[in-house]
Amino acid sequence: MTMRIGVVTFPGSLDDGDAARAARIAGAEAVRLWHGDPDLHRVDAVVLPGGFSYGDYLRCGAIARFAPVMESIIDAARGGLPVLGICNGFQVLCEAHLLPGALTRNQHLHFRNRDQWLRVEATNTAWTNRFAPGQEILIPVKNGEGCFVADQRTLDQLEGEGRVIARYIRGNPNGSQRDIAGITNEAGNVVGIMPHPEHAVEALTGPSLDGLGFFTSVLRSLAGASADGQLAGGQQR
Amino acid sequence: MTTQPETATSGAEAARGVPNQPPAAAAPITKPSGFAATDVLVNEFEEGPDTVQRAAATPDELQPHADLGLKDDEYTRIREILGRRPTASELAMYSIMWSEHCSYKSSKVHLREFVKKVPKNTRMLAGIGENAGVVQISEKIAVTFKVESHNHPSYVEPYQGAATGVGGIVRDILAMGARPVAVMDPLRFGAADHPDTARVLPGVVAGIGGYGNCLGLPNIGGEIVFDPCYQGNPLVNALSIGVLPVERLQKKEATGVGNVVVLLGARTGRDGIGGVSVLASATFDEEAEQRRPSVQVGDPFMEKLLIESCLELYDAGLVSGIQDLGGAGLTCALTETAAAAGTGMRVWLERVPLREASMSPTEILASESQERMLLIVTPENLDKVLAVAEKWGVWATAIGEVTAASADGSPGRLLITWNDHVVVDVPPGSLADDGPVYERPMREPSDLILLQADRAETLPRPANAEELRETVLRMIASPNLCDKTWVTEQYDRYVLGNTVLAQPEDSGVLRIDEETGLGVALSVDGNGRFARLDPYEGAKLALAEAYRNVAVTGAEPIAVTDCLNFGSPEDPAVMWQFAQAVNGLADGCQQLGTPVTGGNVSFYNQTGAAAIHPTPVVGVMGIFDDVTRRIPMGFPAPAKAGGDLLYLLGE
Amino acid sequence: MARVVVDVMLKPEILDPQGQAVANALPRLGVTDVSSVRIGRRIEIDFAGEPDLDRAREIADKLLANPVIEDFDVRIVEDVAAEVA
Amino acid sequence: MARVVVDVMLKPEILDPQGQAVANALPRLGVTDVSSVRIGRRIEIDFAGEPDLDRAREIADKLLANPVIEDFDVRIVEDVAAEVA
Ligand SMILES: Nc1ncnc2c1ncn2[C@@H]1O[C@H](COP(=O)(O)OP(=O)(O)O)[C@@H](O)[C@H]1O
Repeated sequence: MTMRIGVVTFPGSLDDGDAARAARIAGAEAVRLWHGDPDLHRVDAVVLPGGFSYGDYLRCGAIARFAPVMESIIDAARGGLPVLGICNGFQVLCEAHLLPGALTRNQHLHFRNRDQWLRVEATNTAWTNRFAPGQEILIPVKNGEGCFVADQRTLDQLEGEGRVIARYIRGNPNGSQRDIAGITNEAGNVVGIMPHPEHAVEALTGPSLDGLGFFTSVLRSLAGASADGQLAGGQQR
Repeated sequence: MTTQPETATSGAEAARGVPNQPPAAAAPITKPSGFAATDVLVNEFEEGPDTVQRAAATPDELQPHADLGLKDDEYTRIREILGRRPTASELAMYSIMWSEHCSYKSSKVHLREFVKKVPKNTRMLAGIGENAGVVQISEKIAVTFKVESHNHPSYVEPYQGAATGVGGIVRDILAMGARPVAVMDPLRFGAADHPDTARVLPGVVAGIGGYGNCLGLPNIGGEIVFDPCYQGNPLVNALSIGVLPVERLQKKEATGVGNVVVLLGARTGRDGIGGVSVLASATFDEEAEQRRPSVQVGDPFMEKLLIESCLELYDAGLVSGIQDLGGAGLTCALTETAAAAGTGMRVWLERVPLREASMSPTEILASESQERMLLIVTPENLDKVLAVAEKWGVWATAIGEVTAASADGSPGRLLITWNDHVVVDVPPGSLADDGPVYERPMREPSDLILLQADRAETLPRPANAEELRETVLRMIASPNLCDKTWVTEQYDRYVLGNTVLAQPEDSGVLRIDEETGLGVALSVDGNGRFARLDPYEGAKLALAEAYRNVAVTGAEPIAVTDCLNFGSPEDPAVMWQFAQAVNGLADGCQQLGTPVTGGNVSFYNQTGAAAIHPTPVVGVMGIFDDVTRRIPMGFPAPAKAGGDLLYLLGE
Repeated sequence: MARVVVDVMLKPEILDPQGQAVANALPRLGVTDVSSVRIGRRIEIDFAGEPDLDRAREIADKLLANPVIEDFDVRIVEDVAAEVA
Repeated sequence: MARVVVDVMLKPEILDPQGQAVANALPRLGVTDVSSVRIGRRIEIDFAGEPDLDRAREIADKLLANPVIEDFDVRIVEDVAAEVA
């Protein structure tokens, strides 16, 4: 059966269409979820896309975190539903305390869009299992507030538990601590990443096809989960 | 203090009353803070607003028409049209609509060249005179694109000026029924090392990025040119392109007697009141600096919601007519929609949702608050329209209705009341279409002969390898030729996932249709120094450059938009440059077979008596049947490049 | 320790999209009695020696505020601990 | 009129690049005696009825500040005119 990947649209979401396209290219069915609707429509995984939810006013992701759909996503994520937050979605996950730390203003104070090299460091998550450990990938980064910060203890813990999923290499585009580009929760089902895998899924429009790995990873982990007779998180609701 | 509603609900609620009910009690008038061109009008009458009745009774009252930029004879004409003196609100409306910016009074006679010389072309669905030109690119799909200036506001407040420039052009595209899909930004600044450039450039770039990125529109190209002539008058032009199914093309006509006039989007505040007349028609002398009009602040988030609501309304077939609110606010939208249809309109101004309750009717009519659209909808559809607005959390308010043309068949009248006071009663066409038209005197600039005599051949040439090396290094280091990454990195070029080529390419290329591979290429170019030497050839060269940039990607160039940035039209030398440039562009377009589909004229780009170089900026659009066949400008990667041959084409 | 605090707020007639977005979000937190929210900047300047109000005012005017759209207020906060917990 | 003011500042251990940028620009204005500049947010909340400090504190905690990186302070400003000219 085709896996259903939900893509949330908040007011001000911008890369929702791109995330849905990436899910389709990876072989999933993309299901659009609306911020005001708490029903997750039986999706097997959720992507919180990039953009400027609620204008990114106050703090990025701060207002989106209170959307009705987020209540359901927070519950489901705690139950194991794979959730990927990209850029603004990463910010929402931090604001919702599904991931530790915070994303703050880029150290150089500018919005920056460039093709960025990353090293994938954790391949045991729902969203990165298709990569090889240490694999170097090229995907676009574009943000104004992508500088990951957390206190030393949290950073050490993330490192110690192997929860830094990707690091910037050949240049840190925003000043993120320890070059962190993405992290995961303890269970490995919730992943936040600042650069945009959904913009690297087609030869015509992206700098590479490296982004596709995130979407094919979740399909594999879902397939594995059902083969093991486990419930995929989304089906618990 | 006004109360903030949770969503559009309260706005919609308030509007649900059909526009015939008695208005609410009058709000007290208090003195607005800060300077506005309308101050002088608002505070004149303690007992209430200036009404038509009052105007008829006090024909000799002195009116500040000159302060509002109206010439004596223009004021006399207004009195003739109305058969009385205008009310304060009417006077403000005429001053706005008859300004150079809105009426094209100095350029109109020249712009006719574009229409006269328009090549035979079956692709154009809407052309000059519409919010933006529309070109059909396949059986089902059309695109609309246009470039516009926001020069003066961007000098006063670079971030907000540039941001609202993007917002304004995007609403033009939206008003045609299109989903905006990309932006471009041709820019001109003063000397790169001048301290004021350090204020203006970063602000402008951040503003364009801030607004465009937040709207989710990829930036696919532009220009950055430095020249001291732009020091006190930078040029901030913004281009947007949108895509629509052919049958979704929208009209601005306020047709259908009894149809409801709905204001959609942000609430109205004291933004840039008088901005049109003061900002667009005056130069930056000291006085203007002192009278610094309040600046418009953009809210791209609101614009994003406005875009989504409008597209949903179009797709549901709920809109009979639509017009964006640009620099001239409600005044322009009300008069243009009514004038285009020949109908009349009845508007209850107190229904307009306000940010500050103390705004006078004149201020409401003149406000340049951003992120607003005017819709004409049938009464049956009103509730559905309000529901869509509520879904997206934008205000929607029925503020008026379309009324019949006069019994004798002549166009209807625009009648506006404010708490039962009749503040406006005018023929809308007199504002929108019948503004003054000037044939300004023209004279070739007296220094042109000398300038042209100073030829490049007289410059010393590098005589040896060492000198050549130095010349090359100097050129690479020059701000006009150096890498532009500092700017382009601040713009999102990936969003929407259809950007095929963007920086550092000479054209932006977009995929338009994922299924068929249909695509477009776009380039904007201009060269003020060429145009200063020869405005006719300079305009042609700008066209040729943009045309070439599009053609070399493999696209077929099919349509043109332009932004004509010039000094004061009251200067005969500037007027001569303008006429020459228009002629050059019109001739060039005729020769190439690409029509000018729309554009914008920006006059009064000068500091004191010194005009900028005449700067026609030309945008060319081309199409691809199969966008995967686009040709990037770089050589292929070394692995694949072995044995490729290089050719030099042309003379 | 003493420091200078500069408060920068948008002029009242200028649109404040941030404040508006926050105000619109409050009902979802169950807060319905707020009539307006405006968001500005608070800038804390610590001087190496004595806090210098005139200096701070100049800095505010030239660097911290955009006088075209913002108003500012400069004051000395004697007891920092008391104002910000 | 009375209103509630919420000041939100980055925690001292969190780097403030914006404040840093201002501090770095000061010598160009001839100001050399500033030891630190920090930039935060000032949020003014007007209530429909009586200003409600507890309510404001709750809003600040849930929405206005991010406790991971920010501290906040909530207070009632009785005389608005006196604080911001
Ligand atoms: N203001 C701008 N906005 C967006 N893109 C720009 C801007 N200025 C320059 N660019 C882009 O940067 C690239 C390099 O610009 P430029 O050096 O002016 O190129 P060229 O001189 O070859 O036209 C081009 O792709 C151009 O479209």
